[in-house]
Amino acid sequence: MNAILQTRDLWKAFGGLIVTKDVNLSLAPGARHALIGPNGAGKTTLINQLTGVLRPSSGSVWLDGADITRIPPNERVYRGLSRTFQINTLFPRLTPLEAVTNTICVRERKRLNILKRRFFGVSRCSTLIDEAYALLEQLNLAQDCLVETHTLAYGKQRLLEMALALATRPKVLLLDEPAAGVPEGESDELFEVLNTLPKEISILLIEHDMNLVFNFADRITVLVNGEELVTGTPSEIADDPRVREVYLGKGH
Amino acid sequence: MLSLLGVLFDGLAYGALLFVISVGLSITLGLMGFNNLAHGVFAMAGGYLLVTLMSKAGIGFLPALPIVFCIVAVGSLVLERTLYRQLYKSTPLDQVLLSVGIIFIATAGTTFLWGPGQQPVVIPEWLSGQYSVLGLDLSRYRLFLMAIVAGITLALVFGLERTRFGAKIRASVDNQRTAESMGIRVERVFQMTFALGSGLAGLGGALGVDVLGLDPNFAIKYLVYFLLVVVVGGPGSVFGTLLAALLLGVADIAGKYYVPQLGAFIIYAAMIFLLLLFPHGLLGRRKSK
Amino acid sequence: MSDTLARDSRHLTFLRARERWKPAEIAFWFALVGVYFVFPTNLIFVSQILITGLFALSLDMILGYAGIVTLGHAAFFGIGAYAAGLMAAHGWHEPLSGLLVAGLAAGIAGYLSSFLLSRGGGDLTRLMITLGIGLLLFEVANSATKYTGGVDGLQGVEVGKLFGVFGFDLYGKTAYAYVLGIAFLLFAFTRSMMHSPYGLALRSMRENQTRALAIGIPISACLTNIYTIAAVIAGIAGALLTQTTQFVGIDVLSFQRSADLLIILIIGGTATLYGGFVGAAVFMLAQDRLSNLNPQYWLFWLGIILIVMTLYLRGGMLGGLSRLADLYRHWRNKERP
Amino acid sequence: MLTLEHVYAGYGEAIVIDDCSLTMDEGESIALLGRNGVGKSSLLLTVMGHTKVHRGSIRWCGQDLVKVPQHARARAGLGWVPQEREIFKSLTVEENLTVTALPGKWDLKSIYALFPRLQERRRNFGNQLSGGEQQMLAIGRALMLNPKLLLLDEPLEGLAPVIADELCVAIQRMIRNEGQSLILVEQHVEQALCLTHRAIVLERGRVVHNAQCPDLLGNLSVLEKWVGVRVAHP
Amino acid sequence: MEKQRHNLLTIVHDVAVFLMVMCGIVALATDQAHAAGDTIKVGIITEMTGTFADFGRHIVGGAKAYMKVNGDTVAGKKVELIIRDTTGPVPDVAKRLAQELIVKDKVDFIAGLGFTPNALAIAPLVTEAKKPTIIMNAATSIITTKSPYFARVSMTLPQVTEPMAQWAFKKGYRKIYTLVADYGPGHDAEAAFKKAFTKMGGEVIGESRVPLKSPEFGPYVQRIKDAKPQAVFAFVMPGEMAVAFMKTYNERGLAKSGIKLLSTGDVMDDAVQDALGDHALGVISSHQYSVAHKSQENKNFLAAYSKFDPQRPNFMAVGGYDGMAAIYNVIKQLNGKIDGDKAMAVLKGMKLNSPRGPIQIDAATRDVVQNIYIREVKKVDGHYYNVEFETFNAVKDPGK
Repeated sequence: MNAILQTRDLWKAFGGLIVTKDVNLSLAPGARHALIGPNGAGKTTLINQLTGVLRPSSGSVWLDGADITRIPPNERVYRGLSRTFQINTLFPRLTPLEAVTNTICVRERKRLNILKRRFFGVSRCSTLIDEAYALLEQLNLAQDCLVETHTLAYGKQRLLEMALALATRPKVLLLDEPAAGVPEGESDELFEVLNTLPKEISILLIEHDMNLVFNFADRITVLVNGEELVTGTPSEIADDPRVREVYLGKGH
Repeated sequence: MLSLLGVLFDGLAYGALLFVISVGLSITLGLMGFNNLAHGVFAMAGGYLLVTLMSKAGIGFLPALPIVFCIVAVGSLVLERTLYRQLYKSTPLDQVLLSVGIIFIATAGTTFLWGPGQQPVVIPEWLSGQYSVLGLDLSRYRLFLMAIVAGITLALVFGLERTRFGAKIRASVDNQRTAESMGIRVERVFQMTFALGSGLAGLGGALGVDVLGLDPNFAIKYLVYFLLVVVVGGPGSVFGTLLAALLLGVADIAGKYYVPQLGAFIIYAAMIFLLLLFPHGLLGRRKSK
Repeated sequence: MSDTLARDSRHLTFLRARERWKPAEIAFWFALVGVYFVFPTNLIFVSQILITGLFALSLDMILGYAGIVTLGHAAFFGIGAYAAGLMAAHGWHEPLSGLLVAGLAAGIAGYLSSFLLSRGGGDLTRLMITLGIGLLLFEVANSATKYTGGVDGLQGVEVGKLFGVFGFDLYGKTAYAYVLGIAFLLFAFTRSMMHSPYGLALRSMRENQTRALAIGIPISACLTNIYTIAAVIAGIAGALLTQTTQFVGIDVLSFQRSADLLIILIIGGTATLYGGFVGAAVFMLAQDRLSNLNPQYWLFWLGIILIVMTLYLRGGMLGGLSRLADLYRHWRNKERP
Repeated sequence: MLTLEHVYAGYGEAIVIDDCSLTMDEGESIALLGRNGVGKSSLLLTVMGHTKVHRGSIRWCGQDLVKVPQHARARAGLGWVPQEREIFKSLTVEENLTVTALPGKWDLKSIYALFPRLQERRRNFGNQLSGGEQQMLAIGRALMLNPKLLLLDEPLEGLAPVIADELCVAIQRMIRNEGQSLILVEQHVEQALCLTHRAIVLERGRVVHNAQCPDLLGNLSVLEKWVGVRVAHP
Repeated sequence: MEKQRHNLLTIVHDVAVFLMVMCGIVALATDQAHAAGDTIKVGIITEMTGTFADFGRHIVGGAKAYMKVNGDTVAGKKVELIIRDTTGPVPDVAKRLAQELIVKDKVDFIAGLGFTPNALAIAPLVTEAKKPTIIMNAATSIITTKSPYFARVSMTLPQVTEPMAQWAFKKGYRKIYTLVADYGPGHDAEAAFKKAFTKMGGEVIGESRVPLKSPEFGPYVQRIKDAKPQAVFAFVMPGEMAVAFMKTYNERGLAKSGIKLLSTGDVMDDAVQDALGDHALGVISSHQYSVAHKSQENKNFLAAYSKFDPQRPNFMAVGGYDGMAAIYNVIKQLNGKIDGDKAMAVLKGMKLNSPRGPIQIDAATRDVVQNIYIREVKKVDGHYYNVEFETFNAVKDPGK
């Protein structure tokens, strides 16, 4: 198996409540994988176990051939697993440039010497800043990169979510409803960006917007009540009677 | 054996005292989530009211207690409307700063009105001295305190668990948004809760005067004790506060009796230890959204 | 926007401008040098303000930059004060090495106690744990009369000449220069650290812990780290007080000192670097002036100030002023559409 | 009775209700359909005043609802059954029902008649109930307000089929026998359509389809487009 | 545009910081020394706010009472008090205040000093500036050894403690338990009592130290009760600690089980007698001053003091009163020309007729020599008083 991200028999229970039941997810390198399912299916819990915020009751998580089940969240980021949040989780009083530069500096911390890391101004790390700026430019944020984040339009903030995740140079990117709350007019920019993400990055997308899911994903997993109902190509999923039942109610 | 029982009694009585002066804070802090460090101000107000009622108005000790409770509760509503309400949604730091400001003003005001000295309080004859039961000497005032604590605990538990108003408080605390949508005026409920907590603080202050003394620095001097009991017990839980108060009381008294050299350390050490074991308090409720 | 070069360097210029010493900052420190010549009779007072300001700066590092509320910060101040005092009382009179040892002692204490804080629980739990540690330490110093002098204070603190040349005099001239020098060095150290990538990471951590973790910042390690550094600076501030007063009172460890410090910092404004100094100056000047006018009731006025501040001037003096600046900016923009 | 005109609403800056308009009359029952995350629950939250209304108007029985404080909406005749049920966990079943009750035809007796299970468990605390019981309790609690309009947010979700059926019967009784006006948000399309008079389909925060239920039941392919998994284009 | 905005913001911010600094400088400048005229300035360093505000109130009240009785002009010079607040035992503040009084206000005397650490901290300063300094309250023996410019008119702890031990032994007590507050003065009292009592052949059968911040005396008093001594010698802080101790002592019926309570006058503070109420009846204490002392001087003092303060004065007020008396004496003798060394020469051996009785400043140690009275708490005309019934004449500080 050369999966880049994999879960093996992942199981999570809070007391008697089972929220993740034997999930075996597998992402091939460069995958565009979508995770869908009704409310309360356990998608967020699954993400939290992948990123390490929650520890699974049993089972394991593998990244690029290594078991990362017991590795703390920040170390997982260092190894190339990054995520965005469904609800904007940003640094309101930092400018986008500072936020992204910060992320890059954290990524490069082992390569910076102590003086640069601790005592010299951020501006001394000009190559890193240039990289941050380039990334912001790529995400159409260059114009707004010097104002505090909380003043940005909502759609721009969604893009910054993405920028922060990309700045860690992830091997695997978890996108948690990237289009949530973006009004009609502002969403095109976002979809455009999603389509131009480099192929080396494998992506796991959680999304309710079926347009987006079916346009973007090459594989889809349907999660119901913490259990993997089915995994397949978009057309397989669309035709699967069980999926229709979940989404349309019984009797179909 | 007898001394052990004696120490236990003393510890419980001390715990009762800690409970009486802290339970009001447990309510405002735990149920409303307001970091009201000025709790001691209401307690102090209770103490001074008691002293004034008894010496100037000639009202007896027992009848003065409910009057103190009512006046402090009503008085606190004024502060709630003018100052506290504006900071309900603020950061804890702002709340702390506001309440510290109130403490300072109250301290200076009390010095101005009553002078910096200790205030005398004369508790009735029948409450001073000790009963001797089977060779065990039990202080009458401590017994009285314990009875009051039992009364307050029962009243609070009954009030919170059995009345419609209590149900409204619990509903508001459980889920403010839903409570609001079901027609509960959460703001009004919290106002009443605040008055209740402050009234209890006043009552606790009045009851504590005899043991703790009373001077303008009361509010700041015992602040640590209020916080200690409430935080260890888990804010918002009446039983938690009671448990913490009794536990700390017994630990402190037993420590001072058996290892007097460590007298001052025990209560703080016990607090740190308990907080490391139970970061949310003994019976703490985590705030729901 | 045809000039690509200009546009590209704009972001770098922006960051550099943030890090550069502003004219007012330079004026601030030069003004303090000026005090030496203009107000020779007030030097002790100003040096005590500076010491308190430095102490507040160290609190700012953990409260303003790392977001930990503490009511036991005087513990480190006191450890530093006693470390320097004990050395000086037992025959080692050289001041600079005293500072070093004090900083080291406080740093070790800070490092060890930081682990008690990384446990769960909210602000209130942390507040009580720090408070508890502070109170315990006070009781230790109070009981160990033999070593600390208890409430009577540590006697026999003799501080030698600075660089073997400048003795500490009645007018506090040497003391002032010494305190100003050390305060400036530590301030510059802190300032550069707060503008470094590390400082940026700290700021981001305070803004949003969840995201900070998600971009790979090792949060608990960072907290331990900054807590230790803050303890070192607090310890050095304590040692400065010892050396300039040539006496250690047990009040260096008191709850009052921690609580006043918190008020000072909030009055000045958190996470501003200068907030501590401004707050210390405002608080101590107000205390001095108001209590001279009306010693018994100056607390009343302080209380009024605090309440007005929380209701109308959030973010402290500096915060309020920068909001005024915002208003002004807004008004200017309206004037010239 | 309830009119929404060009409402834009959301949480803070995020917009989830995007130019939404709808009208409903007294005695009517509406099924609110649409995929996950299209703003169905948010629409109910908007009616209850829990979102920020950026633009547009909401009128309720002739009065401007946006200005009515949240706690007064219950008294004005709105009963809400939240998606997460949000039972007051430190109240008993009976307290949950009575704590906010308003006088009217629904009282403890009639609620217990509607949900006999609740009577059996009336001394239990909110957090000791099963999902189905919680759902019944949430509905009962809202009914005790004797609302003119009941807002039900996914009442059948996550319930065992037997319980779901029981609830369906209860909802049906409310509509048919009591003439209760209600808005029902539901993922189980067919069941919802069987229960209510009219259906509204939401997509990205706006109304995209509005029809009588029997019509829709006869023409499910229309629904497939908006509610199903398959997307219109390849 | 952005840049412009940012610049503007920083400029306004900078201006603000600058203004703040200017304000500070102005505030500093406003209190430059007032023009010195034909006045003698006395700087009083004491506690005016905080937990110990009572100290300052009494000391300043006493000093003012003396000026009320004797007029504010002496040897043609007007005497002016400059009062500075230390807020409590905070030596760095005390030292700063002393320095400012010396260099800025150019005072002729320093006085007050409620706490030992405050007094110790200013010792090097007054030595360097040669300022005669009158200790009006602080009571640790060593204070006067720390500067040749210190003279004390209050008392020392061993001075009042030793007579208590002697009296107790004389009355036939042999087994005594000591209970002291766990801080410096408490430790001193414990040592002084123990030393004096065991030297005579008595026995201290138990010792307890009570933390300062303890509202609960139960366990300590219980230990005493269990140890069954003939008497207990107690030294705690006046104020709520004393009140709490007395109450517990009575509540637990120690008096009834025949355990006599002995104490020093600090605990039986006149000012808190009424707060103690019946609890203190019958307590024996040793001290230099009681409000009930019968003399004309005391009557004058009480009458003058009541003009400033409706509450009763205590020994601290007498300290303030006598301190001013000493200062007036010096001014008179030096005819208004104050010089540190000359002033000290006058102070050494000075005799004063105090409200507490005759006192003298020891020529060798500059410490006070005075009568120590043994008193019992009695109720007279509805108020509680320490009624003196035995006198130890001209007691010196045994600590030196």
